[in-house]
Amino acid sequence: MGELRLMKGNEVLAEAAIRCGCDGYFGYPITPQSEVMETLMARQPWNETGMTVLQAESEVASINMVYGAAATGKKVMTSSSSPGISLMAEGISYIAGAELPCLIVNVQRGGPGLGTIQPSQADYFQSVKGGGHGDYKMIVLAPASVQEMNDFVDLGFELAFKYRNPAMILADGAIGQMMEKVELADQKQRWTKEEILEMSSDWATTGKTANRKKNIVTSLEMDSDKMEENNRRFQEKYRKMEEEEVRYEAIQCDDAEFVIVAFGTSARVCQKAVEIARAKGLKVGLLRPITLFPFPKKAIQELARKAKGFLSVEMSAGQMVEDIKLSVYEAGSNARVNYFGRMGGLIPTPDEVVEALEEKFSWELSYGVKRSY
Amino acid sequence: MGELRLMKGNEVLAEAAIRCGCDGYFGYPITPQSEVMETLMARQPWNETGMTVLQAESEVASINMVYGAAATGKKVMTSSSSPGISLMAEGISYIAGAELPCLIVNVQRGGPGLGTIQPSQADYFQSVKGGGHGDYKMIVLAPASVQEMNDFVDLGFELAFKYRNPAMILADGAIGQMMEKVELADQKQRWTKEEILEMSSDWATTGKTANRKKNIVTSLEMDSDKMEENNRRFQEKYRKMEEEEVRYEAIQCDDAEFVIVAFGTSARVCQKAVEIARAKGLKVGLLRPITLFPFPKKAIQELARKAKGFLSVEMSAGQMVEDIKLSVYEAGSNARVNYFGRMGGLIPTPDEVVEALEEKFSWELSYGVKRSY
Amino acid sequence: MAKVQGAVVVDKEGCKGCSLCVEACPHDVLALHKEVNSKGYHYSYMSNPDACIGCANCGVVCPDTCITIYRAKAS
Amino acid sequence: MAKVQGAVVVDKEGCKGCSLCVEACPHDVLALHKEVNSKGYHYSYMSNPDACIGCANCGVVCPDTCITIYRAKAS
Amino acid sequence: MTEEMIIAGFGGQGVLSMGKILAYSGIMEDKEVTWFPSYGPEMRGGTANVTVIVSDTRISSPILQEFDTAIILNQQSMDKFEKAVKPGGTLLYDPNGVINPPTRTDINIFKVEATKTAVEMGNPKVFNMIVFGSYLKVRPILSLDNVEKGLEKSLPERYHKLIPLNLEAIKKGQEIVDDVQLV
Amino acid sequence: MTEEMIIAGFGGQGVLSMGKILAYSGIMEDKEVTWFPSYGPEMRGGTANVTVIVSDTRISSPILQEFDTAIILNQQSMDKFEKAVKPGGTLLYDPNGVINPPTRTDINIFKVEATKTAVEMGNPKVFNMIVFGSYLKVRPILSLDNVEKGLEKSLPERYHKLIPLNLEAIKKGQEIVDDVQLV
Amino acid sequence: MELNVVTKPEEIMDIKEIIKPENLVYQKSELLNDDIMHYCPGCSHGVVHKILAELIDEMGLQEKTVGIAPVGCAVFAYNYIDIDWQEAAHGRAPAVATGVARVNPDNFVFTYQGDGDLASIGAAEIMHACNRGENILVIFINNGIYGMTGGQMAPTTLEGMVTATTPNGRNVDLNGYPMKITNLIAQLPGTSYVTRQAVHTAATARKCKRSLKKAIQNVLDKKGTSFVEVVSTCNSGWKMSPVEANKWMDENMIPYYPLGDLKDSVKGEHSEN
Amino acid sequence: MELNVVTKPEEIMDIKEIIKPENLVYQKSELLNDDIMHYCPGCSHGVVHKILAELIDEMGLQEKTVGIAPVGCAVFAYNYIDIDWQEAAHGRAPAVATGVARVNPDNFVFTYQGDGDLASIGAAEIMHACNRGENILVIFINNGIYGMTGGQMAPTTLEGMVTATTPNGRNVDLNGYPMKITNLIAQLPGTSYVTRQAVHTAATARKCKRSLKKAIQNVLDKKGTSFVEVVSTCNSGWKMSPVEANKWMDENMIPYYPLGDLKDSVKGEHSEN
Ligand SMILES: Cc1ncc(C[n+]2csc(CCOP(=O)(O)OP(=O)(O)O)c2C)c(N)n1
Ligand SMILES: Cc1ncc(C[n+]2csc(CCOP(=O)(O)OP(=O)(O)O)c2C)c(N)n1
Ligand code: SF4
Ligand code: SF4
Ligand code: SF4
Ligand code: SF4
Ligand code: SF4
Ligand code: SF4
Ligand SMILES: [Mg+2]
Ligand SMILES: [Mg+2]
Repeated sequence: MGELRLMKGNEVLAEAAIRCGCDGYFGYPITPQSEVMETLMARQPWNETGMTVLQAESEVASINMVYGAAATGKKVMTSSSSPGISLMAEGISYIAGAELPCLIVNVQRGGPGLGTIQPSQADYFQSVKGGGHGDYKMIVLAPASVQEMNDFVDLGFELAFKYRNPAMILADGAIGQMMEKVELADQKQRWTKEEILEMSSDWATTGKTANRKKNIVTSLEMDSDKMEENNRRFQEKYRKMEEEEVRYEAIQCDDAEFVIVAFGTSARVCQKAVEIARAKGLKVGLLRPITLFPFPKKAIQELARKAKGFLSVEMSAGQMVEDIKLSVYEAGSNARVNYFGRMGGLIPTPDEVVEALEEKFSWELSYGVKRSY
Repeated sequence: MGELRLMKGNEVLAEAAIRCGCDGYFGYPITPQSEVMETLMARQPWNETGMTVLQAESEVASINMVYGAAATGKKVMTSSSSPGISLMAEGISYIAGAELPCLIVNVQRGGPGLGTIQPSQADYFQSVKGGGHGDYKMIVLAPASVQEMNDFVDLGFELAFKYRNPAMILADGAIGQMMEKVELADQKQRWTKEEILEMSSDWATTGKTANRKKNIVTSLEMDSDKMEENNRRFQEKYRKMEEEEVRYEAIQCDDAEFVIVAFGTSARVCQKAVEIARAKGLKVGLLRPITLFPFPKKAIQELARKAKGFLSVEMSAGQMVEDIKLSVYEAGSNARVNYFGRMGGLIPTPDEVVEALEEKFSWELSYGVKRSY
Repeated sequence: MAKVQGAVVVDKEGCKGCSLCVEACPHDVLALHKEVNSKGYHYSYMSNPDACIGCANCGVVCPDTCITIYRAKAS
Repeated sequence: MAKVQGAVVVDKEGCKGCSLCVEACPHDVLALHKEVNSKGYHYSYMSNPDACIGCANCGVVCPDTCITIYRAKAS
Repeated sequence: MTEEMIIAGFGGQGVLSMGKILAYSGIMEDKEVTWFPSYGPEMRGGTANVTVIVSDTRISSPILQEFDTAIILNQQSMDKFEKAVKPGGTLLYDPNGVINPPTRTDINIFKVEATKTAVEMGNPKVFNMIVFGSYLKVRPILSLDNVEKGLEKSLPERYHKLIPLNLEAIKKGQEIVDDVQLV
Repeated sequence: MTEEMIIAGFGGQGVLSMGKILAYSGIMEDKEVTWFPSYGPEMRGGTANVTVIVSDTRISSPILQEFDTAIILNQQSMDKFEKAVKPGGTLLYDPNGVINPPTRTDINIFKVEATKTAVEMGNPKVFNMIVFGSYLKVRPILSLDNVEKGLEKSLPERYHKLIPLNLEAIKKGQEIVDDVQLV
Repeated sequence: MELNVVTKPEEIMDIKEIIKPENLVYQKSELLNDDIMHYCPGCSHGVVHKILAELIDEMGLQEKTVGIAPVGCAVFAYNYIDIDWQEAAHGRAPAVATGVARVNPDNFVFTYQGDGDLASIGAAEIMHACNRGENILVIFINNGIYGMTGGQMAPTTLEGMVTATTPNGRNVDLNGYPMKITNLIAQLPGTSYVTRQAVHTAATARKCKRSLKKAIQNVLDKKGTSFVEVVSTCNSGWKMSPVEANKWMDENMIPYYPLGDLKDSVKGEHSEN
Repeated sequence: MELNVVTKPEEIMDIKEIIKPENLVYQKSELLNDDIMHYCPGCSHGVVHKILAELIDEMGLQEKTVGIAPVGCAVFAYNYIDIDWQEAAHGRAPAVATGVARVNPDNFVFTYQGDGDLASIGAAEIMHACNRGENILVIFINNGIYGMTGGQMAPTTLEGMVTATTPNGRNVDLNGYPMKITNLIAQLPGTSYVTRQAVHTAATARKCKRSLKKAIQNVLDKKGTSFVEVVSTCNSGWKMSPVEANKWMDENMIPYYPLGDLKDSVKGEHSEN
């Protein structure tokens, strides 16, 4: 068993980065995630593993530094919070278009605009539908505990490199600021130059040698036929992710008549809501998407066969609820999908969730059958 | 009848801005929309109407200039193309969060990344789901002709001021570069200082006078309860738009067994596809959303009662198709929704569209009945 | 030559006890009180009022604009 | 003193007829041909080859690196 | 009446402005028009083409794969667009710059020595108007009156003095166009 | 066993670190823990609070509205959290800074003169450890051994020399806590 | 407002006799409202706010003024001075101010920005607004740190200075050099008056007020961009008492960022170097 | 490659005798491939590409080099020089180069940027990369215009110069002043060598090559940022012939942007002004 620590989500991101052999971090301070860089700077990993840590002049610069460093085949990452992630939209689109692997962490706060520094999940659309221009997808991981903040750094890099695609950890201020017990991984070695060449010499800008053609990292293609081909290749990749990389947790779903769907901090709250609802005799389960893209469509479709309804609980005005509806629709099911959420930095309470469930599905609860729209 | 001209979509944006009494334009060159600013600079409206035109140092600066000028109650706009719009994500979120009216034009090109300068519609998600952080919506107008490029400038401002919300014209390189006959509106006067005070003195930063409290334009609210209230107010506004502002065009939909849904340039292509399909004896209609947000959900739901299927035709990997599916799902209909599209700067051809329709709905076409998933 | 004398009034509740006025006073008029205001700050007060010349230095440096200053000539 | 003589070879298809080499030549060796290459450009050529001293000025200023230069001493 | 056409050639040949004058003339004749150019990074020369549609009724797609008429002014464009003319349609070309002349037998092919004629007229710039004249001869969809109005509308005021010259070139083009009879 | 608690007071009172030591001690006792602070713009002083949960089983929501125990160290926090204690729960407070003492009769209320005692001990910094001691007395959910281990883990090496002092303060706190009997 | 009137009977004039309206020599500007500012005790922001409020009041500019608040500790400046305000995105205040000034050339528009805001994320916007010579006033609070977010390194952080992101002191090899952005700004022909001031003593604060007055007058006279840097303390970020912070600033910041006018000319003049 | 060998029998040496491998004095660098560059005839970009390719070749740096292409006409630079390349977002090349150089300090990293890219949208990134003293070479092609997008005004566009967005000439009151960004860069202590060169004549091109060589050597010696501005033409954007453009540049651009070294020192030196 690895080392046990009590750590903040933000701190553990830094620690996990060092331990998984990350080569570089580029970031810019913003509440509620500044501890990521602060922890790294205090840890001085450049002395230990050789990892680079740099405070960039802005989020725009950060993401472009990530682009540059990632294009050399190295493991690099950045982190920020909502407004800062918006500033990265162009850069993320470039990274996706140039098919570079990297890890981006969004410790969300409430928007729009400067909004609030309190936790939120209102960047779901931005993360899974594409905040930047063009057809691209990031792999989006939603941790619900400090342990997952730790684990998803390594996982994020693994998936990013497997698909040569940016991966995002979509956390929020609560998970970033919260401390929990976390089991740290052992220190991995950073990749050697040889290992990088072996993995990435067909695309990474490691310096052109006599035995290969020059590598060009670009997202530009003026020939529309070729650009369409690129896009089709990306779409193929995203479909493959949908087939192979879906991750979720199902809690008490086996006999569930109503399924709460929630991720991250909301999922923690909803776990308690399930306990309360069960205590009241309601057959309620929780489906917790871990990958937001690829979305656990099949799991929902499976549940939709029996469930009378779904309740999407979000710290937003209702975003993931659309993906649940799409899943249910594509399953040809008519199970109702409702939404309950809080905004502005507020976190729903378990009691509120149970109340919302009872209210929104009062019809089903009274008549004991499904109701379609 | 107003003056008739043969103009490019981009040129007419400039002309319409001047004629509708726009106070300021701030932008940065990018293909395929640079003619907007170039036309304005050649027209020198500052001599004529007093309108300001400024080439900003970047898109980030442009959108923040728009923020500043819009916050004084004036009619201001910017235009760009996909990568430039991505750079505006933070600014747009601020504008929505501060509830400022303004007009943003996106003459889309193919992405992701630098991509291509050829036309695309792959920024649909970015425009309607929110490219920036937080829960906000823009009013999104999709012109399908140069005439609509003209008309939607005035309409965009009207809606923006009605709701104190950013409005976007989501065009593409084809409409921007294309010339058509256009009937120009007559020159409107720019609003006078008095008119602005009358309309906006409860929020605009026109200079604090003795007879009112200071006005503060901000998107910041550290008190989460208040920030949630703000968000609820925004959501209320968006719901009102959904009720009152939906615009679309239905072509040969009355007896349609299959409805093609397409906007902008694709819709032009699909109009021809409908002609071809009808000539073949297929009962095909075209629903052309004019407002992408608010999406013409009800119109689709109405059609879903009779139609056997919908085909979303997009210059993207399939984005609007999700909104069609959501609409159909919420209607409790099981009509199938398919997608056909081209990417990378390519425009689908009418023949391709008809082919795709026949292929994707071959089951329905053979058996003559609806098929559910 | 008429003696110029000053006096200051500190907004006790507004004062954050930063001590900048105390430092700025050329005549050691001010000091922080040993008691705290409702915010928990040791507020500034004239511990040596006679010495005040009403130069306003204290007021000028106070970040929270807590000090009002008066000056009069002893007749 | 042995006479230094030069000669240049212009890549006719690569030449875009910009005339910069013509301008740069100190001895008026080069000119644009009245015919065009397959891209439609009037390409550069040695209209006065004897005068060439092989100084390479033309090569240095050519944006499209179309000029190869040789120099020899007359024995 | 709907005329769907493409005009294609090198960047400097006035392809886009010929299309524009054509479209403006259409407007003068109270028709619907669209003009859709190929566009790319600016200032590189290379090929340029424009799709022009003139119609009595609302125009659906401004982007086409098949054309009633193709006006072709260099070899690359010939390679690309000869096959895109509808059977029974019209192809007009200037042999200057076209090494391999068109070979289709199911369309009407016309040749116009516009480059040469323009040089003869002492003004290479009117090249495109000569071509335009030839086009109007073989596809008389617009009256010359309206073409003159179209010229007026599409040229900036300061170039209006050139209108007579342009009309002359159009007339010249009408005269010199050659019907090419393939087997 | 699940203990859901809130510790609330002024920024400088060591609220967050008391919670951290508590949580670390829980880990030493092989329990699950969460520690969730209020956070705001830094460096402004003002109130601070932290929700700590210690449990034998996996912890669901780290954010709570009701608590088994509330440790309250200033008036604002009293106003906010007295009502959030579950019936039958525990409220511990330092009367210093609390002008209106708690009034609920359905909970167990304890008073600790920690500010005063800390000054008496000659070290205002151990204030929070005195409170912690009192808490451990009235809610003995953790062994003192594991608290010592928790201290070791949560304090940086360079502060380990202060552990005996902290333990002394904890013991002091255990001694001085007062059961408040309301009506 | 509860007044803490300390009286002490003496043979000299009774204090009560001095505290009379006719003897008033210094008081809070009417443009400053009674909300207690959220700034830490001793923070320089408060002093600059006060001076600014006084000048807007004294110069009769309330109705003409639009202030642009930054993202930084001064984000809430809009709560304290009784004028119309806009809150700009981080670093973008100069672009926001440009927007205002261009469509409302008769307004007096100023930005109020910290060193992270102005010199780091907003470097392009400030350079270009000044280069265009936008007719605005820029107030630049250089406290060598990111106060708002908890004391991270700013571009102006001194070599060796400890911050949350330079826990062992700023290492110029890793983090680059403290940036004298005001020196660069002074060279842009769009600026007319560029000065560096401080407010840590009564004398510097008074001088700063005179400079700001001149800067405002220049904007009113449409001379181009006026730029006033105020070398400031952030005692919280620096982890010092306010008094120590002033002293440290005097001994460390001011030698590197020397006070005084860097430029006093008319728009359009190049200062070659 | 079709060679246009023009022969003319004379009493002097036969040209065929001169054109022999042993007499070769100037030829295309091996690092330049045979693709015809997409640049307009006479564009300065080609000359700079050529010099750069020659130096990378001559200095044996191909395996160490990572080039960062901009968004601008030089976006396709990666097609022509046979080294590894990355294509950066508009203006962000210095950040991209920073990313590369920080994780691969043994590489030789350079950016190649136009004036729109570097001085307008990318002003913050260039200032900060240079301020940090990133160990990179920056090649700055100042042609006073946005070539790629069709000839709009750049920050360096001269007063009165006609562009697509200043159809009546740049009016400094509306559009601000031509920005001498290299002068500002020279003052950042992170830069070691800052110079302004040209390539419009054989002499300037040769001198430019020497400067670039020194700049590269500085980077190899880890002296900090080297910055080489090349005052260039964009004959298409300027609407002149290439020869006219060279002349116009000589008469108009160079007087405003005089050639020569602006700084030749070691990283860390402040040039006070
Ligand atoms: C886009 C964006 N990035 C980062 C932040 C976080 N942030 C808020 S204030 C600030 C810096 C404040 O420092 P400074 O400008 O020096 O002002 P000070 O607080 O020191 O007065 C930062 C990085 C943000 N709000 N938005
Ligand atoms: C974010 C973004 N904004 C704008 C553009 C459009 N654009 C492409 S190149 C360019 C400017 C090119 O000018 P310069 O950097 O001077 O290079 P040159 O072409 O003159 O060599 C612009 C504005 C873009 N591609 N991306
Ligand atoms: S007015 Fe002058 S003398 Fe009086 S207390 Fe203030 S600083 Fe001291
Ligand atoms: S300067 Fe102001 S806030 Fe500070 S101690 Fe003096 S009166 Fe109080
Ligand atoms: S080598 Fe010198 S002399 Fe010969 S053609 Fe070239 S420039 Fe002229
Ligand atoms: S410089 Fe080069 S491209 Fe230009 S004319 Fe001479 S050979 Fe041709
Ligand atoms: S953190 Fe620093 S800058 Fe911010 S209010 Fe406190 S002292 Fe002032
Ligand atoms: S547009 Fe200008 S910079 Fe671009 S290739 Fe042509 S001449 Fe060169
Ligand atoms: Mg600061
Ligand atoms: Mg340029």
